[in-house]
Amino acid sequence: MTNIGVYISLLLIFGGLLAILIYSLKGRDVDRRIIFLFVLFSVASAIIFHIEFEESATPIVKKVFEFVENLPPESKILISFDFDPAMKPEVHPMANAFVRHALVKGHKLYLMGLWPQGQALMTETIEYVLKPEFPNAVYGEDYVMLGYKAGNEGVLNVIITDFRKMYSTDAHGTSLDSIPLFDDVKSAKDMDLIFPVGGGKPGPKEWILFVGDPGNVPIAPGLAAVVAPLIYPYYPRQAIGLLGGVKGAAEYESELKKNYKEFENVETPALQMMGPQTMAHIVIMAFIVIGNIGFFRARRRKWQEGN
Amino acid sequence: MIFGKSLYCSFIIIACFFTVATAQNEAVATVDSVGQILPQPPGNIIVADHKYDNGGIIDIAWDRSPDDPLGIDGYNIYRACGDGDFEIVAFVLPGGMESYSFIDDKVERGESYRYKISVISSGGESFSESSVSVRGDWEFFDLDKLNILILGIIVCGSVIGFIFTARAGRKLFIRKISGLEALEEAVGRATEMGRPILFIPGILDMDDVQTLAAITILARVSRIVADYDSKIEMPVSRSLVMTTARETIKNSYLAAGRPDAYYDDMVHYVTDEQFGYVAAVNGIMVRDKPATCLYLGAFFAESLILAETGNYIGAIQIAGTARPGQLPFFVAACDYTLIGEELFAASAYLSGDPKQLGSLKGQDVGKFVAMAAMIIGTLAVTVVSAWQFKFFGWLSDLMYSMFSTN
Amino acid sequence: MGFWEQFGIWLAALFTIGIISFLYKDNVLYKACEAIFVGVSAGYWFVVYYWDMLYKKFYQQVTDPVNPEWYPWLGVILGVLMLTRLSNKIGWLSRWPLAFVVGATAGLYMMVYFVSNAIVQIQGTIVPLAEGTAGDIIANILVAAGTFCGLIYFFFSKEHRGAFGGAAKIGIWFLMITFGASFGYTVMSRMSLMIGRIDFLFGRWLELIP
Amino acid sequence: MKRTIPVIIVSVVGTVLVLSVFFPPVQTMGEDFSLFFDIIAVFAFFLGGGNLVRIHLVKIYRKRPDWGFSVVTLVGFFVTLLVGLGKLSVTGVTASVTAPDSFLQTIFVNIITPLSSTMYALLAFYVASASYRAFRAKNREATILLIAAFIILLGRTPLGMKLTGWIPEWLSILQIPNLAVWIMNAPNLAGQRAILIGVGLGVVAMSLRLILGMDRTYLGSDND
Repeated sequence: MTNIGVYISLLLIFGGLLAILIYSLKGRDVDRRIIFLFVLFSVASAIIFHIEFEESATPIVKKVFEFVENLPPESKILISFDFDPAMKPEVHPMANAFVRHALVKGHKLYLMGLWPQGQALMTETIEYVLKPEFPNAVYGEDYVMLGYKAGNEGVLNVIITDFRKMYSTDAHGTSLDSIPLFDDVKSAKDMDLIFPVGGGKPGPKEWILFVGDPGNVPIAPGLAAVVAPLIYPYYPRQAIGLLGGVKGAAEYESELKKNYKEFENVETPALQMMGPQTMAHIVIMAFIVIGNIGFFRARRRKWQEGN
Repeated sequence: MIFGKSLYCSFIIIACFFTVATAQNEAVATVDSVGQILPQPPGNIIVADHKYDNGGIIDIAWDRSPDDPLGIDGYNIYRACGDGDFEIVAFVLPGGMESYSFIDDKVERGESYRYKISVISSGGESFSESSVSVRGDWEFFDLDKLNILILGIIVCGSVIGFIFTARAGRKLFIRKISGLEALEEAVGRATEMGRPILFIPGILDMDDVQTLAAITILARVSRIVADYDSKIEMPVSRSLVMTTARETIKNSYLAAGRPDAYYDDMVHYVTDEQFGYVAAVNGIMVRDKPATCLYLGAFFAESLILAETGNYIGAIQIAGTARPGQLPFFVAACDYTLIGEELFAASAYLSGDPKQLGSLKGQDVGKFVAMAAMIIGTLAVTVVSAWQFKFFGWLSDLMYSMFSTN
Repeated sequence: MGFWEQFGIWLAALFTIGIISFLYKDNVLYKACEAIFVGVSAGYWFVVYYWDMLYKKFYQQVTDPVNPEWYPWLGVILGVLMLTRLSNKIGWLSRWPLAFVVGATAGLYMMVYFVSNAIVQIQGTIVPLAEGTAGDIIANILVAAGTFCGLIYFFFSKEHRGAFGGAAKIGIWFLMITFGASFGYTVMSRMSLMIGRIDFLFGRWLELIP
Repeated sequence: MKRTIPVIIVSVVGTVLVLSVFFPPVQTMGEDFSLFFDIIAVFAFFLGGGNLVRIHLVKIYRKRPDWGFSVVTLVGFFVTLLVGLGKLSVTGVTASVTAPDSFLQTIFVNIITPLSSTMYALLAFYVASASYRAFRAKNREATILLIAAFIILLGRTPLGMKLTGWIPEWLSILQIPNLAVWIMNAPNLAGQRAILIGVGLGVVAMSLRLILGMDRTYLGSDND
């Protein structure tokens, strides 16, 4: 049913664009209300029928994906939830995609956070992604939730020498000494990869400066779009790659879907969010092209008339 | 063989070192009543009055506790005013550094303070010696800002210098700014068509320099409007801007010799709410169909909403703002755009007054200084970093300190 | 869902459609939305100013039982002078607070802009050009040259002719890239605003989205 | 006298505030100014709000076209004032107008928020129509604008990678998403810097003209 909707709306949009192209080849300008209508219709149909586009990962995202792919099984991966509900739509999908990727490869997961609101979102990930999709994952052996700790960069300063100085227990109050995942882990330096997900302070930048650089731990930040340009300069020396905004998240989700059959039907909120955006972008770009074709056509005609 | 021997020797030396080190540790370690080992206190506490402040800040620095690398919880900072008791003022997490510092900005000017640092670990808390007493003093002049003062004097001096040059009667050349040249024509067009001119001074209040620039331009524009006997309409989103704009337009009409043609409602207040204001201005545009729209001042997301509606009604549009984020939309949708600096220069340009034009020439000197500094500074630091050419070291240091803002 | 919540959704939907209908043309619904928006928001901001400024920053300060301040009174005196506009006879007194505001804004922001715009940006350009990868070096040189030419474009006292004019032209090109890039970059965030509204209309109001 | 005193006030206040930056004992003067400013702004609102009411009353009284909407505006204005100044709420009187149970908050959430976010959302449409019209290769400057915008737009869709994904790794800078990032970081930065430096100097010169009393047409002292 929805498929029919998708086809009909795509047909209408692209057919309409073609008609307008022909119209403007006669050198006439399109009324702006037609443009409005196209933008509205394309966005609305993408929302209603869940139109998604397969994203091909840009190199900067692909580096992260491949890094996880190439880690030996049972590597230790830490994900830090450094965001709040306001930033959630952009970056929570990244955290979820990381969790899926890490567990499907059989890595060990350590979840923590530097933002107080991050803890609830961590629980959400565990309850709605981790437990239903990986029923065999055992708490304490495959993943552990350290939870939120106050102290901002101070926390990082401590865990780079010793986790137990900061976290005597996990989020549920179990002593770290009785959690198998911490048998051979002393500090953040024992991690094989760290995914800080966030966009404020403290956030991925602090992870790079306080843990990645001094401890020589690979860092792959997941960032909100507004701060991504500020972190780009750290790539590729201090960050192995990075995910910027909804687009970065969508690319990662797309890579996961492409490479793992089991994720074909999981929720991909970032890809879904990109759908209407991409539709709108394509429509706008189509109009720019149409406008220029019409413009050149009109100019040539004027030139010919002049002769 | 020799290699083996030296390896052996170094082993012995390291072993000795360790023995001595642990022995020393044992000698100092104190045991508290419960039987746990107390950490060793931090040492070398240095307190000093913070420089170039209002007297309310004291800087504290200390060397880490020898136990710091072995794992501690952190440091407590205690403060005593005069001869009073020590009170805890802050807690600092360990960071693996050799020494720590803390800025206490909660002291009273003129009072003397002593500080004590304690280290906390699982073994307990142990205290350092009390520091010497330091008074929070103020300084009359902020030496950290000396470079800014010098640069400010250079720029302001050249502006004032050229004002005087112009006053002395020397003719100064100023190039044409097309957006401003078009202004008079735009007003003329509105007069011909018998439609009003819409003036939007941005959405910020009088405490923004862009609004201030808009008001100085309004003074010129309303003078032209009064001379042409045209009509100006100015909805505003701030009451204070309304009051100021009324004063300005009234005076322009007075100067044009037509005080009777002025009425207060040329400028009217709409609402402080950003998009409420935009909704109303959009309505005014499509209903009154102004022939010319001027958007000068501080704009945010509304820039494109206004400019597209203005375009739709076929108005000539001239915009100007200093916000780089909104300039693209004005450039895309308006006929002329005053980019950044041009907005602030507009009033002087329109005045045609030689003295004010002189100030524009002075501004150019400022740009020249900036460009010269960029070239010299960039070359100096490049040479120093790429070829370790020490000779230019002083130059790159000078450029860095000249443009540092702490 | 209670009646009032349902009512709120319908009201919001009506407002959303009313504003969007302006895209087609000005109409009664838009006019109504505009009238409500202006009236309600003007009242809202006055209320906020009243409690935040007049009450908190003036009344509470001067009537503080422990440590009453006197200087907020100066602001009130200036404010009352502003009201003299209502009188024709002493209306000229209202220029004093205006002059105060103009002078203070000019004085205060002169240094703020000089430091945070001019000095900080010049400081930003002073970097070693020959550091990092080949790409970094090219980028560094480009940024330095672009800033330089951009500044030349802003020169007022020299005609844009000859080599100077050529540099100014390159300066404009850099400005154009900046404008084009920022425009393109912003499109996405603008789209998400509209997506939010459409989501509301089709999702929460019409409940069409599965 | 009526014109000279304001000019003197501008000069004195301006000069003092410029210099205050350099002298720690008076460095906080700027904060005091913003307090005065806030108080003055509230008083100015009596004039602004009064003007709003007057204009709409006149419109209603003279039965100008669309006078009915003026009634709506006035009703909205006074109801909001009453609710806010009286701190009315479901339970009578609330402690703070920003409390969730206050009627003012209800008005904000149910009326101002949807109106203002829809108004903001109009931007999406205008962005489309503006790019259709403005991004045309009319001359060299416009072409550069068009190309930069188009690359960035492409870089934000899957099309960018689809079109240029084949470019080998050592030339990966030419892949459109990378090119888009590079444009944002290099040439874009240069343009921003030039604008910002110009603005900084422009503000200095304009403030000087005001403080020196050269530009005072806004106070109307050109001719007398």
